Amino acid sequence: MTKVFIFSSLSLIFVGLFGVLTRKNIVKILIALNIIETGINMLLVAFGYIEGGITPILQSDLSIANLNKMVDPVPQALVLTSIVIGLGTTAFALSLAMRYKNTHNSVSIRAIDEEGVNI
Amino acid sequence: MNSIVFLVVIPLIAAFLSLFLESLNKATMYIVTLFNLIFSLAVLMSGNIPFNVAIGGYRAPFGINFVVTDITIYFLLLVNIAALISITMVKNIKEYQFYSFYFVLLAATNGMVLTGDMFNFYLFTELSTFAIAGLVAYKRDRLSTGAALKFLILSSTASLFSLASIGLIYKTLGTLNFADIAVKLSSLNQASFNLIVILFLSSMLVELKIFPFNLWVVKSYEGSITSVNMFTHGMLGTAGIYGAIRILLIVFPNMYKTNISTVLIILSFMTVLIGEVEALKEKNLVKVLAFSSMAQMGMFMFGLALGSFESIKGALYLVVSNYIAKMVMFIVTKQYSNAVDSKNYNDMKGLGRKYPLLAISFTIAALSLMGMPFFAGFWGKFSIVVSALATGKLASIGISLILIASVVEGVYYLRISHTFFSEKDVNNVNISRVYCLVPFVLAILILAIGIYPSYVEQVVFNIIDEIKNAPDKYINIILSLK
Amino acid sequence: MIELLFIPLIATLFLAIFIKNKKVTWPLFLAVNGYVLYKLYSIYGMWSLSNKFDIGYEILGAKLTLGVSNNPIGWYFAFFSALITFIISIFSLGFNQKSKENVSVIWMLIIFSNLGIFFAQDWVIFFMMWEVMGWTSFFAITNARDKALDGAKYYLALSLIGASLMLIAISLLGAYTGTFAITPSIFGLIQVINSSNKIGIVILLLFLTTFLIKSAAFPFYMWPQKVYAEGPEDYITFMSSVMIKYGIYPMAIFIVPVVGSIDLPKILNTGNILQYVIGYIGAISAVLGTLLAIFQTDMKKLFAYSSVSNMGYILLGFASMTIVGFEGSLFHVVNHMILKAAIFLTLAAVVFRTGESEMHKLGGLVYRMPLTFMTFLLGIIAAAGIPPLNGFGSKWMIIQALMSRKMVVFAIAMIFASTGAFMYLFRALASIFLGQLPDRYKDVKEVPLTMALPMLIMMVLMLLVGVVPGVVMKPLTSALKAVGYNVEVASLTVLEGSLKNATIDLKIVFYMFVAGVIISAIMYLFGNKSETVPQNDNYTGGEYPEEWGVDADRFNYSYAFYQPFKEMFDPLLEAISIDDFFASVGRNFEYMSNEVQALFKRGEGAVLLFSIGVLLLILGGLII
Amino acid sequence: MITVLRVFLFGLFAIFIGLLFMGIGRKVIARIQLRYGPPFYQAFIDVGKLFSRKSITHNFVMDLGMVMSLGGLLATMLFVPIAGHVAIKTSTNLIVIMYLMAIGYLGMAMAVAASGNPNATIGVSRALTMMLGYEVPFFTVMLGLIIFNGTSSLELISNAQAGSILNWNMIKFPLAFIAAEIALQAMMGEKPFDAMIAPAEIASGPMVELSGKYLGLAFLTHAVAIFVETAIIVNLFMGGASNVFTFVLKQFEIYLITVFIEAVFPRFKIEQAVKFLWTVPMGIAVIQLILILV
Repeated sequence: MTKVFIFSSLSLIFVGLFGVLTRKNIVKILIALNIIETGINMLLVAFGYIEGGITPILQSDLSIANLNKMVDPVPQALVLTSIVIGLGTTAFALSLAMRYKNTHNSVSIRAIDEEGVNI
Repeated sequence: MNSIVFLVVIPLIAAFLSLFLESLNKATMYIVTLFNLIFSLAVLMSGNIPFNVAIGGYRAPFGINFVVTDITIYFLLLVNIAALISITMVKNIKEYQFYSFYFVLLAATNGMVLTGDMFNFYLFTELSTFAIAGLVAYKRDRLSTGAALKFLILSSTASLFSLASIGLIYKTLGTLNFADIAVKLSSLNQASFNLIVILFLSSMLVELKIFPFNLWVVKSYEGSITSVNMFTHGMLGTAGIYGAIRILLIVFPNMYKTNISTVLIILSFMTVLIGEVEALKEKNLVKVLAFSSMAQMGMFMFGLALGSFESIKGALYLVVSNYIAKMVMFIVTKQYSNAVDSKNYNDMKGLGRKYPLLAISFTIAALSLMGMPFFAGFWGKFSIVVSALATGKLASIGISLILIASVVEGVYYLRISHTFFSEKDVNNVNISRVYCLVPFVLAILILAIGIYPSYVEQVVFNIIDEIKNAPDKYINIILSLK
Repeated sequence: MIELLFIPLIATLFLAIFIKNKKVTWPLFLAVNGYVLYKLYSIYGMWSLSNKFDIGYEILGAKLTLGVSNNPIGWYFAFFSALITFIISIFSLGFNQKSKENVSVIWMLIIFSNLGIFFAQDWVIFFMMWEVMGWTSFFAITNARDKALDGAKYYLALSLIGASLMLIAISLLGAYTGTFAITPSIFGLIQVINSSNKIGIVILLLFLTTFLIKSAAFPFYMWPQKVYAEGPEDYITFMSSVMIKYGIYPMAIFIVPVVGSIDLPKILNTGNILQYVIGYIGAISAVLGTLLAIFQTDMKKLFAYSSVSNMGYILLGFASMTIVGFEGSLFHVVNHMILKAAIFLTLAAVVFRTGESEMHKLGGLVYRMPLTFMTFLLGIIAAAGIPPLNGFGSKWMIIQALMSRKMVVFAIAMIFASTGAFMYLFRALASIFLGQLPDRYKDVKEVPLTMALPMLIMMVLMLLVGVVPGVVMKPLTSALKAVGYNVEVASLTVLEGSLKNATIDLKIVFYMFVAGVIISAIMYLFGNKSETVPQNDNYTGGEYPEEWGVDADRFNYSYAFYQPFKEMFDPLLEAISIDDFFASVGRNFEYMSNEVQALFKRGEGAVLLFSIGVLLLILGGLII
Repeated sequence: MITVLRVFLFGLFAIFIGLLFMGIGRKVIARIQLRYGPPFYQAFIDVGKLFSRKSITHNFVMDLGMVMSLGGLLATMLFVPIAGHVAIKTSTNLIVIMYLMAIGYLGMAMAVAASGNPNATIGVSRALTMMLGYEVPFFTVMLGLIIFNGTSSLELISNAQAGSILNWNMIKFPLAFIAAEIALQAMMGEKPFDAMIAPAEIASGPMVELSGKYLGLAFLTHAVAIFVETAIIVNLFMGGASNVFTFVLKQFEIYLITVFIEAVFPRFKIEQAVKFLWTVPMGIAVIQLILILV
């Protein structure tokens, strides 16, 4: 089960990387970035996952008895943080992309832009 | 010393407040920056160094902690001084976004220097790049928007890599604390260690402007206003250097036993070569500075990658020299380019005659970057050359190439200086004399370090000492905390 | 001792403050030079003077202390440099009346570095001073004028390359011999080389290259002509006479002792390989410098190449590795200082009055500037190495040394160069001062007193050193003796050669010359009297061309002076143009610059390149 | 006082012998060309005539240069041992002699260049080019002899050949002698190496603007030059002489060879001359030098 997680997350990362490298549309690039991020988040969760594990909450005697079967909670905390960060980045990047569209009349990252503006 | 957290918290609060303060923003900016500076100075003076602050009371390997050691406090000071000098360049800015981003940047860079936790470090890095992207985009024109967007895409890709690396560290070592990682690292097998270091480095090198991770540099320097350039250089750059020193030398010292250091040597001298060669033909002064700062970082990285204490010492001298010199150059560039309304240095003819202090400061800074004797940069260059030649063939070839590149650097910098002094009528130009004073004082500082490096030597010695005796001076402080 | 360095530094500050005020700067400049000269004079013989500074910097595991100390050979160089500089600074007083720029600040800084080089006790301070000289020269040459930028850039690039090589050499030297101090490092390096360590030779060659760059020897012979052509004339005088010797000084104190006492394979039992390397560099510089000087049309370029050729002589003297050759070379250093200063002062005077430095556009200036002409005449006689003026004694000693070591190729090269020297020297004389005066220079006047005085001093110096070489040879030989060479202190007028019965008394040579001139003058007075007539009278037989409706044309033979000779050498000179090589290097750098910049201009490849970088890292880390 | 007198007498002697040679040379050439020719003392008559004429000058450099020219050559002459006699006791150093000789040429060149006539300047430029042409092979020859004898004193080299005729360097080093002879031809400016005079081309080159006593001084300079150059060759290759008479006779033999060559050869262009001098005599001299060295 963990392996499935790891492989699917890795494939997500590579799909995303492919998108970032090959797409020219800025929005598509940002989507691809988000795909990578999802992949990595999944990877982190997978790292903390234990086959047949239980929730890491000390609520009952059973959970105290099976401490070593508990899923590691730290990666999940990390993932939560990184999702927030990703959200922020994406939002900011999208707002920049809008301005990019206004200034360049294009959403292609190859829009011939900055040169020639300098005096 | 739990109050050390204020260094991060107060700017963050200010970032919030700045949405409402409107015209008071500028004052707040000065107050907060001065607070950070004075606070860090007070920490330096207090004599309590080193100490460790566990956030929320969680003991070191388990919770997030802030560590203050010699290295930390020096870099903290560098970051905050850079902040103070940079904000003197801020004029006529009304938009709250700028201030908000600035406070975030201040908090993030302070946090980067203070933190003792890998994931926290990643967070602060992400936050600082975020802030820089926002600041770069501040001008809202084609140039800055494109630059900011590209920088953002690049840096978030890079930080995803480092996130993956952090995941791997956690998976293999079960900890994210710097000190704990350093202790447990020996149990790691070679392949996973390599993978971790490579993934982490690839995000690190983006900030350190090492080729081929540095394609954002020129655009963002060109697209942003001077104070932002100085933020990028003085705050983000310095914090990045701190990260490199802390993580490469103390957390991952095993790296020097692998081939990664060889790769780093190659990349860093390529960075120097490419940076200098490109700057040769460039007419836009800001871009020249961008290329040159890439090259300087390459030189720093070269010293770091060599791994001997001699070369690290040289690298630290270079950091000091580059830190001051670039600051001087940005200020001079700003004053001059505002005066003639052009960034092409050929249009700045004759300004050096009317405002000699600025031009002389620029020249001194340039000479220091070239590694000329009697200027701060020389000691760094000297140390690096000596240790590179003792290291081996690759390093010797590398240092030869770097020296050739520094010839190119000399030629273009002195050509620019010459242009400042050449004759042209510039009567209609006006620069406030007050602004001439800051770079001149900094330039005198460069000279002072160059002629009598004893004080810097003391600081550098402390830093090296901490690196040498990392278990005593860093790791045990954190882990033995009750 | 330390005040010798300190005063120029303080003076630099003051000069910088008063830079706008010529009435203050140049007298101050003169005064400081006078002080330096006096101070140097007063410390003669006190070889134990030294100062050390601890700057609190550690290198190679030891504290670095910088030291300056009085040393005999350094004193010899420094004193005569200071003497010539002092005379030039008198000239500058008058010369800079009109000029807009003020070079005195940077110049003073160069004098400071100059003294530092000569009195450096260890390689680190030597290197520091050396680097200061490099970039200050750049500013001095451009002197804030754009037209001099190309030459200055060329010079700067070369000296930075040289300095980089030296930095590498010093680091290696420090690592292998364990010391940065100059004198111990000589013995250290000899040991390193003798224990068959290739690295020792590398160190030596790196040092040698650096010094060759500064002394404009063979592969680096291009910079003088580029620099001298455009730089401020009075500073160029300093540069061509004094500064070009800075490369010679470390060769004399470091390269020569090392090369002289290492075990290397010998060639024909006359000298080891390195000796021959130095010799061939010297010979090629001498010959090539001469040939190129013959073909120049700009007088400053002509004498720039002449300097190259003279540096060649000095190297040849070193290559002989005999005490006579060594003395001859060091003597020639001073001789060349004096005569080059004299010549360049006159050139500066010509430029000052006419604003022209192309020789074929000048002519006949002897009618207007007789004093300048006389100085120039004595200067070129000295430069040609003709007794009884200075130049001769040193050249004679070098040739003697080469002949005694049976280095025939070098001796022939030397004779070729010094005979060829007549060609370019006479060409300059004929084109600038002789021939017919162009109309536009009808109103040219003789130079003012402040400029005439140094010329007079130069004339006296040339004659004095020519007839009484002891004034230079005595300090030189006692300096060499103090350093430990096995020499006798020279007498006032007699020069000792190294062959059998080879002593010449220059006093007698002078008397003979005077006797010859007296006999000849008697003959001259014996003849019927002569009448001075204008130029055209001789052509027109006393008629006035205007009456015949024609104008009097003035013909001067001063362009393409040695055309047939030049045609002989054209193929050779085209084949070995080092200039083209360096230019192509420069072009390639700029081309590369453009190419790589394109990479950064596009920018959308950032992420792509980033990923490539990661891949490289991974591959590098895992595979290499 | 005696020294001054000696110097003066040596000078006059050299001038006398040189003029005599010139006169005889003209006669010999005339006879070779089947003319009667002037009397052998014609040169004296010419000089006398020239000195008695009024002359013109353009500026003081001309006067100065002409005096310097004769003075320089006379000074050189005082260094050359004549049958073991030197005007003042000194080491008769070959290098000194060679460099001193140059001052005479420089003076002459300066004087004629000051005359402002382009022909004269062309002549001088050719003469200097030629000088570079012949000095190199001539020095190479000298270098061989100096290395062989271990001294650069002309007197010692000359003394080393004393004794039988077989000791003469002319016999021992025939190649060197041939090279020196060719170089001497150029040194004297005789055909085929007289491109600097070339009367038909540049109107006698350097002499074009000289008149009266200036031309007379030029004549005297040439006479002394002939004396000095032949004397050097005699000292180098024919072992000097025991008395002055034999010495002059030997000098005359050398001069005659020069005159014979002069009489029958046409003129080289200047670049041809230099190329010739740098190939043929230089080649011979180098071969000789290698033979001496090995």
